[in-house]
Amino acid sequence: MKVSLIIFPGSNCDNDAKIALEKLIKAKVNMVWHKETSLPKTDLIVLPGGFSYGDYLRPGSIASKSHILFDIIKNGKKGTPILGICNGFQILTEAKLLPGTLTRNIQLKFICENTYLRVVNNDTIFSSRYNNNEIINIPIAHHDGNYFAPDHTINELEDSNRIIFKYCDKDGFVTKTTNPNGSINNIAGIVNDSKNILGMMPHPERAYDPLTKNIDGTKVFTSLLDIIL
Amino acid sequence: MSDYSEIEIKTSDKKAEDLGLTKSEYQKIKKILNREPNFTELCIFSAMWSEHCSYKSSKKWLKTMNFQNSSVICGPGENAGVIDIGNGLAAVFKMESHNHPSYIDPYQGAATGVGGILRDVFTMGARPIANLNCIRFGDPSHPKTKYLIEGVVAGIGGYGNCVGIPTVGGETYFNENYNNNILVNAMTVGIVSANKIFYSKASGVGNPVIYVGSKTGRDGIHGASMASAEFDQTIESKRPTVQVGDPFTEKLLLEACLELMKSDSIVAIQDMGAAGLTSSSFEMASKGNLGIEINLDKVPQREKNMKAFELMLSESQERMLIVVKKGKEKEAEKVFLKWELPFSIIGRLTDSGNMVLYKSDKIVANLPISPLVSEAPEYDRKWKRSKHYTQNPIKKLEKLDLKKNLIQLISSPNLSSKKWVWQQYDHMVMTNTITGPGSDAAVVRIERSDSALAITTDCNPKYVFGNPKSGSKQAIAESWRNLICVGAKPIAITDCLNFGNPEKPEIMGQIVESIEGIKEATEVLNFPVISGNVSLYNETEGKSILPTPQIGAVGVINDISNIASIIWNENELIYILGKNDIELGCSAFDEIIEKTGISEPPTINLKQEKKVGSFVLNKIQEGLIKTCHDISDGGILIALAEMAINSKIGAKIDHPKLDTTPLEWWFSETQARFIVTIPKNQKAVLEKEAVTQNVPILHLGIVKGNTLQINKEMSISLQDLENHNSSWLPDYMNS
Amino acid sequence: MKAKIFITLKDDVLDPQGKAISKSLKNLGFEGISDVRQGKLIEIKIDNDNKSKVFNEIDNMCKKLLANTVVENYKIEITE
Amino acid sequence: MKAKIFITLKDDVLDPQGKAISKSLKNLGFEGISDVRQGKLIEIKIDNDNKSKVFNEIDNMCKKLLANTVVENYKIEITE
Ligand SMILES: Nc1ncnc2c1ncn2[C@@H]1O[C@H](COP(=O)(O)OP(=O)(O)O)[C@@H](O)[C@H]1O
Ligand SMILES: [Mg+2]
Repeated sequence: MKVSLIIFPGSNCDNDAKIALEKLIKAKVNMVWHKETSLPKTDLIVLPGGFSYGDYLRPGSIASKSHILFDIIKNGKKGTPILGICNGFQILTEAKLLPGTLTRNIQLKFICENTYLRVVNNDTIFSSRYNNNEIINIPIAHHDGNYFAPDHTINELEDSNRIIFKYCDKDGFVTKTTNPNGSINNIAGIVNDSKNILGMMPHPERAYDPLTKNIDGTKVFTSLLDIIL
Repeated sequence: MSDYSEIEIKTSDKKAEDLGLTKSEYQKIKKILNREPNFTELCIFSAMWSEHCSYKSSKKWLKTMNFQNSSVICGPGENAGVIDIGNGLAAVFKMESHNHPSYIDPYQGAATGVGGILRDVFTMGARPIANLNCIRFGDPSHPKTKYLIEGVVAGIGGYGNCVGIPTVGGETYFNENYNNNILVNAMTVGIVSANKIFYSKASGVGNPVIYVGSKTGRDGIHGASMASAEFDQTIESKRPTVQVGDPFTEKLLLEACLELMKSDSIVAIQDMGAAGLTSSSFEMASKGNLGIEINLDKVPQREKNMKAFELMLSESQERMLIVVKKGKEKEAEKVFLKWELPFSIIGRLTDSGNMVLYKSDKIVANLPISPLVSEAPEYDRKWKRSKHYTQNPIKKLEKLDLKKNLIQLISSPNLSSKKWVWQQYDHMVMTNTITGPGSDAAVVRIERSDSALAITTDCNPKYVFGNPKSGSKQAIAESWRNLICVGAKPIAITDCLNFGNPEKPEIMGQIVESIEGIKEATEVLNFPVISGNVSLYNETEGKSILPTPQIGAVGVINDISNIASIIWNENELIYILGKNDIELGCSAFDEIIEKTGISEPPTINLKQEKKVGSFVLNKIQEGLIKTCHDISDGGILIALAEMAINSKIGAKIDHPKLDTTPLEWWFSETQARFIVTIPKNQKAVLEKEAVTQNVPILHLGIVKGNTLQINKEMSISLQDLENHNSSWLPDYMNS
Repeated sequence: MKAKIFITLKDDVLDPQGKAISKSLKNLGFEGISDVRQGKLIEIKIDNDNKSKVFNEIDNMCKKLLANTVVENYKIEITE
Repeated sequence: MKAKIFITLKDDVLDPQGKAISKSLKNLGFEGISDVRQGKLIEIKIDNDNKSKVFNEIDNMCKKLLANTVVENYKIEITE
């Protein structure tokens, strides 16, 4: 699989994503600098985590105006799978490829911890190898992961099954107390309406190696193997 | 004032004094120059000869430390120390203080502290892989404490998280002696190919000197002299000297430097830290026995009408000075343009032996480099050995309530969980953190390999106050022990010596004795100091901090399949390795419960440390021991509680011999001890080997259930233990 | 000319920063505070003397970058 | 009454955010921008009708909490 991994000034999970992609799905990873104007031939686009442009103004806002975004938007609309992790998710909302926005965590603090997630919909190319309602454990590390969208957008996301991951407790209950950052409806990851673009705040690329005692993010990547069978 | 009047401004004893130079230092300057310095020159002297840059009070003693073992590639004197870690790789590390700035502006002070130490490490060609931080605050009830914690923690996280370096460990400590003088010590560890290390020694007359990074503003001017002066009420007026950090630019600078280092362009490189352009250019030229010529008009400037002394002393952050080979300017330019960093060729190396500064085509300073460095003041300050307390303060207590005391200790500010702090740090980015904050030492894998580094920071300032020499030995021994706890071979340390005003003989005495202790411990344990920092004048209105020689230590794990952790497993047998004694001087038990006050800290027997530690390390490396924790603050009972909480499994402690021990035994802080657990079927092996090697071993009980139970004395549920341990800090911060 | 841009959160958007400030103010003993909101103030100097042109230019900047209209309102003030 | 507080960085203090915004605006093709600074706008409703008292109260809040006077200036505007 050919992957374009986009690097913005301030990206810092790009190398982690590269290693995960290489190890888990034997991807051939092209590191694409934000100033490029077109992507190489690509089966998957990944926008990695980090602090593009220092998160200045609003996280993802400045990166979403990069040259390379034109081609990413074009590809995304054509159906090329795009995975945005953490800052990548923020960039996707700022670029309007995904609805809503990610605002400051309700506690106003950066938070780094393992969180339980419930796989709400496994009928996407990113989640097909999970079971529906499977409870998984993937770390978050962000200052602005508090998902917000107007009511009608939230309703639409719920009704069309476009919420993929929700924060929950270890038994799978989605409650206020298991919400690490204030996200509406405990939203941790969503897809666009044609379901080829996933944005998620948790970091699956940090959760595949038994040494770090967490492997639950693996299937976000391995699910993608099924798309080019 | 016209642009050059600064060369005309007459200098005087008074001006020199305003800049922190003594009369005799000013005389010396005039002698070196054979004339009066102009104002710019005087400023340069004042920065170079400040305590912070010249180590004038501590140099005499620092020289006596132990800097060598077979792993050391580069000891003190460079931006950071370097050790060989095998497989062609080297680890680069150092610790640095940012105490005064963090008190004035906790967020920016702490943030720029992290930025500074990161640059010290990547300037040597290493990619930073881990940050640690030791933060010490005043009494929690002091009105400023909460505000300072909030800002310092956010600042450390804000900077490190943004640059993308995991913060994997540290210490958080409270004591009223830090009320008006908090400590923020930051440590960075990086990795580099052993044959691709970059140094600051300039060479090659005619080679261009390049400035790269943020533009220069009036930030932190006189920061170096401020860091060397005691606090007083005028602190308000010193405020504008605070520097603002830009972690985003730091990240670009990091990537740009590492990218340029892959080519063959760089001759020497040095970050602009304390005293900015002054000390970086002086150090590079001085190490190369060369002169340097700088055109100050070429320095990228953020503000208008900056004067020569301002450009030379500014401590604007995120800046580097690089000497490249002549003809390689284009290569550098390409990289800096890619990363959109301001840069400029600001000068070149000469053979004059002088530093010559130009501004608007005029010479604004002309100083001989070598005498300025070699004749820098060095003081043999008066010192007084500190008073020693000879006995342990054990009063025979009437009744000791083990459970109540355990709860008091485990929920006390210093022993409670610091999760509230480290949760705000990204400790996982880079995906190599095998063990993060919350254990004895952090374990960070070396990317795409089976080896790892173990890193820890330690210092118990109460011990050091009670006995500077043995307390300092203890700090090193504890860091050594903590590395062993995870299965790492201890290699070397960095230190950050935080003390009060060295002009007072009793403070100077603390410094001298502390260094004596460091020297002895590093020699016996073969655990040399490879880098460090001295922060003096940590006093406010005459009141000094506790002497705090902070130790940061690094060890190597060759095979990550044989590491140990604090996590134990159901049905394993629990042992103490090491000799048990009752020593309660300076203990947490004494501070919180018995309250007899400062006395002699636990004795430290380095030979014993070495014997027990080596045994434990051996058994971890052989794969026999997988669970290990050292006994430190709070003693055995606290260590057991920490293991139970982290493992989410309780223990039944039921050795009959313990029925007759006094209850204080459980809180003794006797050194050189480890708690380990092993599967039942390994019982005979461990016990036999300990006996043959003459390592004291005591069976305590078994890992089991969901309570921590001590004989018939007490029983407490894990849930209660965990609540008592985890709630103090968040409750305090939210109150 | 100089432009000031005031960016505020829309009324129906939760403002945790404002809430935190309000709580701290109350803890400090300030009374009668009923509603605290935190927004941004961006100041831009722009080399152009035509006020209405500048206004349009700034309005454009807001739409393209400075404000996120999903959650934010903005107001522009041109001076000098 | 309602108070608006404008908090800006002191002139000689580095403003990394302003710097990044300015660059991005230039990349987007906006011209003639010479200086971008980002500050904060805080709006507070306060239950008190005495304008000068409110002003003093707010000034106090700024000194004690809202502004970091090490690096920031503030300006108060009382309305209604
Ligand atoms: N400021 C901090 N930053 C990161 N980790 C911290 C900090 N303070 C404490 N910790 C972590 O909390 C744990 C307990 O610290 P401490 O009691 O000092 O450990 P020890 O007694 O083993 O030296 C350690 O793992 C340490 O790394
Ligand atoms: Mg320990």
